[in-house]
Amino acid sequence: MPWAKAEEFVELKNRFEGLEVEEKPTLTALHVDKGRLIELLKALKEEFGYKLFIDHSVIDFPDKDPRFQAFYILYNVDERKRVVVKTWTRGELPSIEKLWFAGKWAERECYDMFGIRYEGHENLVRAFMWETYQYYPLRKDFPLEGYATEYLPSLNEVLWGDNLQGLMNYDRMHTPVPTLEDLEITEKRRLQKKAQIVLNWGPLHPGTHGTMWFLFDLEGERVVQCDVILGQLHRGVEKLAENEMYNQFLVYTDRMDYLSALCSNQAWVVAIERLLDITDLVPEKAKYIRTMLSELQRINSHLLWLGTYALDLGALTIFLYAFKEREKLMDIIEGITGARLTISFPRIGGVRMDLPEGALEVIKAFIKRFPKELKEWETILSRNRIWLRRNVDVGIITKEDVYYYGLTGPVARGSGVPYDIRKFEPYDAYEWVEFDIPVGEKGDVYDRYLVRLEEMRQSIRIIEQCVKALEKMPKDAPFFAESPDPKKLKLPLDGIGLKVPEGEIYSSGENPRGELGFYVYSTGGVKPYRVKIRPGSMYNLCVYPKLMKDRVIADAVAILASLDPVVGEIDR
Amino acid sequence: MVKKVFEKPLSWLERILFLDFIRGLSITIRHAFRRTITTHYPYEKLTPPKRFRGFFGHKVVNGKEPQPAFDEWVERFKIKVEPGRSRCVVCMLCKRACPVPQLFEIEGEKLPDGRRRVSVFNMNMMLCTFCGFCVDACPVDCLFQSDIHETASYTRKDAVLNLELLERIGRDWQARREDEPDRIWIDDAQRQKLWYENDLKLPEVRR
Amino acid sequence: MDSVLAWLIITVIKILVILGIVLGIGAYLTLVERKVAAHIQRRPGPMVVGWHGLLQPLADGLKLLTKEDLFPRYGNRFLYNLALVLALVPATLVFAVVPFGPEFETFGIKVKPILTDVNVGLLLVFAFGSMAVFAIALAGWASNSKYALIGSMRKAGIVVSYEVVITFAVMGPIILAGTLSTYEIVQKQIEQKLWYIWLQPIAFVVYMFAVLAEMGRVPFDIQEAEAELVTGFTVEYGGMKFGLFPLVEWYVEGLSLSAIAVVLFLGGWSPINIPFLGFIDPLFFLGPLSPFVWFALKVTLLFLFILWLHWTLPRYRIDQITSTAWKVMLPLTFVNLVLTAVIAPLIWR
Amino acid sequence: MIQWLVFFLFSGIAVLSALGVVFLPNPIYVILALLSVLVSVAGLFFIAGAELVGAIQLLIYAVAVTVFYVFVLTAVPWEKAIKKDPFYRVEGLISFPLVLALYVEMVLVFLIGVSVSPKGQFRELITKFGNTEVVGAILFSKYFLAFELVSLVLLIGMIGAVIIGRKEAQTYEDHSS
Repeated sequence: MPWAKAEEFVELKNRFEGLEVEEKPTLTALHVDKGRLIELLKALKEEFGYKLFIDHSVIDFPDKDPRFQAFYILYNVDERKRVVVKTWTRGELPSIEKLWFAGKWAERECYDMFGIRYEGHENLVRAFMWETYQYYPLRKDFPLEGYATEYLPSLNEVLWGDNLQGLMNYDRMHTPVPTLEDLEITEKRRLQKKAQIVLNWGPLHPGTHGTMWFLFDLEGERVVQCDVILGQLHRGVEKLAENEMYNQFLVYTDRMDYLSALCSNQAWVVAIERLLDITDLVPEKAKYIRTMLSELQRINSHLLWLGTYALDLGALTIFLYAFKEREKLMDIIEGITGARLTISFPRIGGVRMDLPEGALEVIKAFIKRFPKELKEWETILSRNRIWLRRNVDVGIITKEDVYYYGLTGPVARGSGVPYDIRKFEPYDAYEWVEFDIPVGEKGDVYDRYLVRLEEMRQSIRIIEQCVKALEKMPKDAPFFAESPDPKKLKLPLDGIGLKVPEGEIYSSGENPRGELGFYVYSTGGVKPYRVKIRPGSMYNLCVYPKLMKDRVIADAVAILASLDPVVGEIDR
Repeated sequence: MVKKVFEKPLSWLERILFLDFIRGLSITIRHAFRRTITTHYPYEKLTPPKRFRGFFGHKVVNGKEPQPAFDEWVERFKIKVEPGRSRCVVCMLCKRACPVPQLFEIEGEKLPDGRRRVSVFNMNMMLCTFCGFCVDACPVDCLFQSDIHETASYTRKDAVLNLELLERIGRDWQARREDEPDRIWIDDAQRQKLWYENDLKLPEVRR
Repeated sequence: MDSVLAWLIITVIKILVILGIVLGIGAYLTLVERKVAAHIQRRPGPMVVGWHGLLQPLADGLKLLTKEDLFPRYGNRFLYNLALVLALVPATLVFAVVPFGPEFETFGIKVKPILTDVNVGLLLVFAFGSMAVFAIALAGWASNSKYALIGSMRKAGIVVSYEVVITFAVMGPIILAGTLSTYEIVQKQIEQKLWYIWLQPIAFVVYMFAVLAEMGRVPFDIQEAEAELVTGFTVEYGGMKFGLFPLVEWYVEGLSLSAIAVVLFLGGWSPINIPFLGFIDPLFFLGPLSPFVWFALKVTLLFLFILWLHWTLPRYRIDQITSTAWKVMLPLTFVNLVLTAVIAPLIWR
Repeated sequence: MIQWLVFFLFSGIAVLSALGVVFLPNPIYVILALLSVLVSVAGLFFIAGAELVGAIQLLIYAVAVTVFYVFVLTAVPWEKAIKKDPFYRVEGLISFPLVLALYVEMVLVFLIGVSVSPKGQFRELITKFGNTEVVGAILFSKYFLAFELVSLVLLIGMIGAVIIGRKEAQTYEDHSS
């Protein structure tokens, strides 16, 4: 886990007198007081090369005097080092919008969830809730089930007079629900109208593939300015995480980015294994199975992206071809894990069950034919002049934009930044398999399309090597870790009993849509104290308003599809 | 380690003679004359694999219990074992393992001869995430997930599995698929409709 | 007196035949399209209603007729319904000048299988073709919704710009044939033993692209680029009215424009042609019926080609479509005109 | 006999819709009335046997010109345009003599034209060749100079329209074509 070493910051320490560096195996943190925060961040960004913004949030300690501890996670792409900057605050923070635009959206979320005020923020509005919502839900003093203040009986009762007693006795009092006026105010606060017409694109629109509400300020066909209202799919996963046991939270990870459930499960499981420091206890077979399954899931998710992307640009048949292959993948995953979409197959310490008979033969048969199919679609699309006209030189993201907007995953690789967690911080079996990272150069929609196609081929290579390794292993090789002494470290297959010592960690996995990171702060016990989830597609989406300036609405679809956002992961 | 992605641009000859369209069209016409791969759902149905995580069921006492564990738990909780009825020992482990414990409603009843028996076992399937933690937690392999996936219902009451329904699913499952080998799927004609182009031959099952 | 009466009866019969063909086949073309699209995408298409979905058009029609007919609150009801009439009537009128076959002799009366052999047939085709722009503009405006207005502006822009392109593309064959009447154009091609596609490949390609744009087929599918605007100007229509617009645009206009293409470039009802040498007729055993069969065969093949394109290619952006019309297609037609002016005397000799 | 019947029908429609053009309050209905006038006039041409002029009338007037009027009306939000007073009394008085002069000039041109125009020399030509060739022949022989001058005027008109209609420079950052 390449965290920055303490000695690198010696020169910084004498420049900032209040700075102290805390180095742990799971995390390297710089503690600074609020006044000098912006200078430190600027120094880290310009002089020390920590250009890529990863995440920013706040931990709430209701009993301590400066109540909130804010943390900023930065990454140095060239020397592959990560650092966390921490500071204490009562509720006021300087905005880092000038340093990183991604900070603007992260700060909106902190304001929405914790009520932290940011001076210098251009338009501080709530990220997910509606403007007229009075509470700050993620604070510790906000109850898990919320304040049930509104009388909202279920329709079955009102219209048909069912008596819903017994197990299904839903209480009639309900937490506040947004009315049309609330949404009206949210829309007005979000975008000041400058041009002719404000076109509402969303929240329910076939083109957005998810409940994102885009506001386009149109001048004729040209978009003058654009902004996004999120939160239609906000289920408060981070609040739930604080009330679920470590193993049981696995179920919520595959509901976030519902198209790559296995990759998100793997990321969560690896994060907790690193926190418990039992990565070498996990048997090799379990690591190979988890890697192979998450690569299958990556192809699965890229196929859905390709299908809907071609569908939006008019090539309806590619949608059906991509879903034909996706159906095969779903069959394989269903045969191995038992579920098609919400797969909670990995466990902290291994996987739930061994591979069934015939699994490796089926995967080999699939791998043999898939590159041929990919080649066929490329002949239909890649060098088609209409496809080129719609995609080349559209929505160009430069290298600086990648750092400024905190972009990760295929979106960053499309612009030439080779940022891939599987190579930079290999987890599970990624260090034993060799594969390439596809990188584009211009950073337009066409490069991201080529990068994702190449990524599918690389996944095929990884799966091949995993299948070869798994075939050599004996049939009864263990697939779940035996803890050295069960009294001290109980590793159950089901959901109960896992005790995690004090500590905090930030670990991330490479999802098909970007880096899915988990910042886990645990104060011992069975439940985490605070889990901040770093959503890959939310920060990829925050570059969308900049890409859409001065473009035609018809491009809105192509650029959005190239960023490939999934609303479950954005709204959490 | 880093692979540049590149596609050569269209030459002017290709632009004049529309070669890119012709290549694309030739692929679609080839697909047009191949066999269709879809299963006609209400009339043809796919049989899910044995490991499918569908609706729950209670396995019935039929002598095939996991022996050392079953007797131990029966003794510890002094459960009255009746062949043909659910194996449940009312140990509440499934309720503790579940991320959403409110969906379980389990009560045991004291029989006159001092032993106990499960009387109420309701599962509200509208709250369930089908994650299977409870199946792993069950010490006597009583709770399991069958392959029933057509679970739509008109009222919320139908979404609740009571003990009698669970046992019925369990009996049907034990009769139908208990001794099937743990294969990835059953290689029937419906599967071949999709997989015929991969010329897939699953190895014969070693009984 | 009786010749006028006989003429009147024959015309009424012709009208009934043509309307029957057009609207009947128009409905069944929806089934053909869904079957072709399905098999390209490796799925069987409608199989439930009737054997292999044969009754599907009736089912669709019934469903659309029974759908509730909504009307936007501040829209203009008279124009809302007038747009429909303005869309359907000109599209079917185009068939008045389409020659289905050669002259034939029945019950002692010589009958030309063309409704009106006006010697400005082709001009009428384009006049009726561009009447559709009225329907689009009024439909968009009358339904009083932002999406409909933007959709109708876009679609009308495309149809107007491709109207110009299609008129110039057709100039080539007119010069070669020397007349505007569709019946004589086919006669000329048979006399000169030459389909005009051999001499006018550029004109044919430009004409086909213009037909795609006029019908709103991919790659000029901007009308129901559902990704951006829901379904263009038909967004506020419901029930049969919503069903009628695609029926008119895709199928009736599709048939008529491909019929005109067959007349102009593929020699109407003449069998397969080897340039300058003559015709081979594999369907000779049908005797007098073979020209009609040939005409129908060519129109269906052309229509299937349009379907094939529709289900393979992606779609252009709106400004790219109009700029290709003015900057690429129009100059191409001028070049083609110059070429035809050079080689035309060779044909007239 | 049928020709007379159809003639009265078409001219009746023409007159009626012409009145509609003047008196209808809603501008969209005015345009549609104008459209029906032009179409019925094309019908009159067809009855008179002048198919080419009838087809061109349909193609140019009924379709090309009126479409752009409809475009303007659907795009510009005229309902919101402020209406001062309904009748422009002052302008009405001033323009009356001008209209009168215009009317007199039309009558004069009509009378002179009829007296000078050829009386049926081309009738047998039309039956033999069909009036497209005849119109073409006259146009490119007797009135060839007028034809060229008119095309020049049209060209200048088009260039003027392009210059006025051109929007300010594109502001796409990549200037894709």
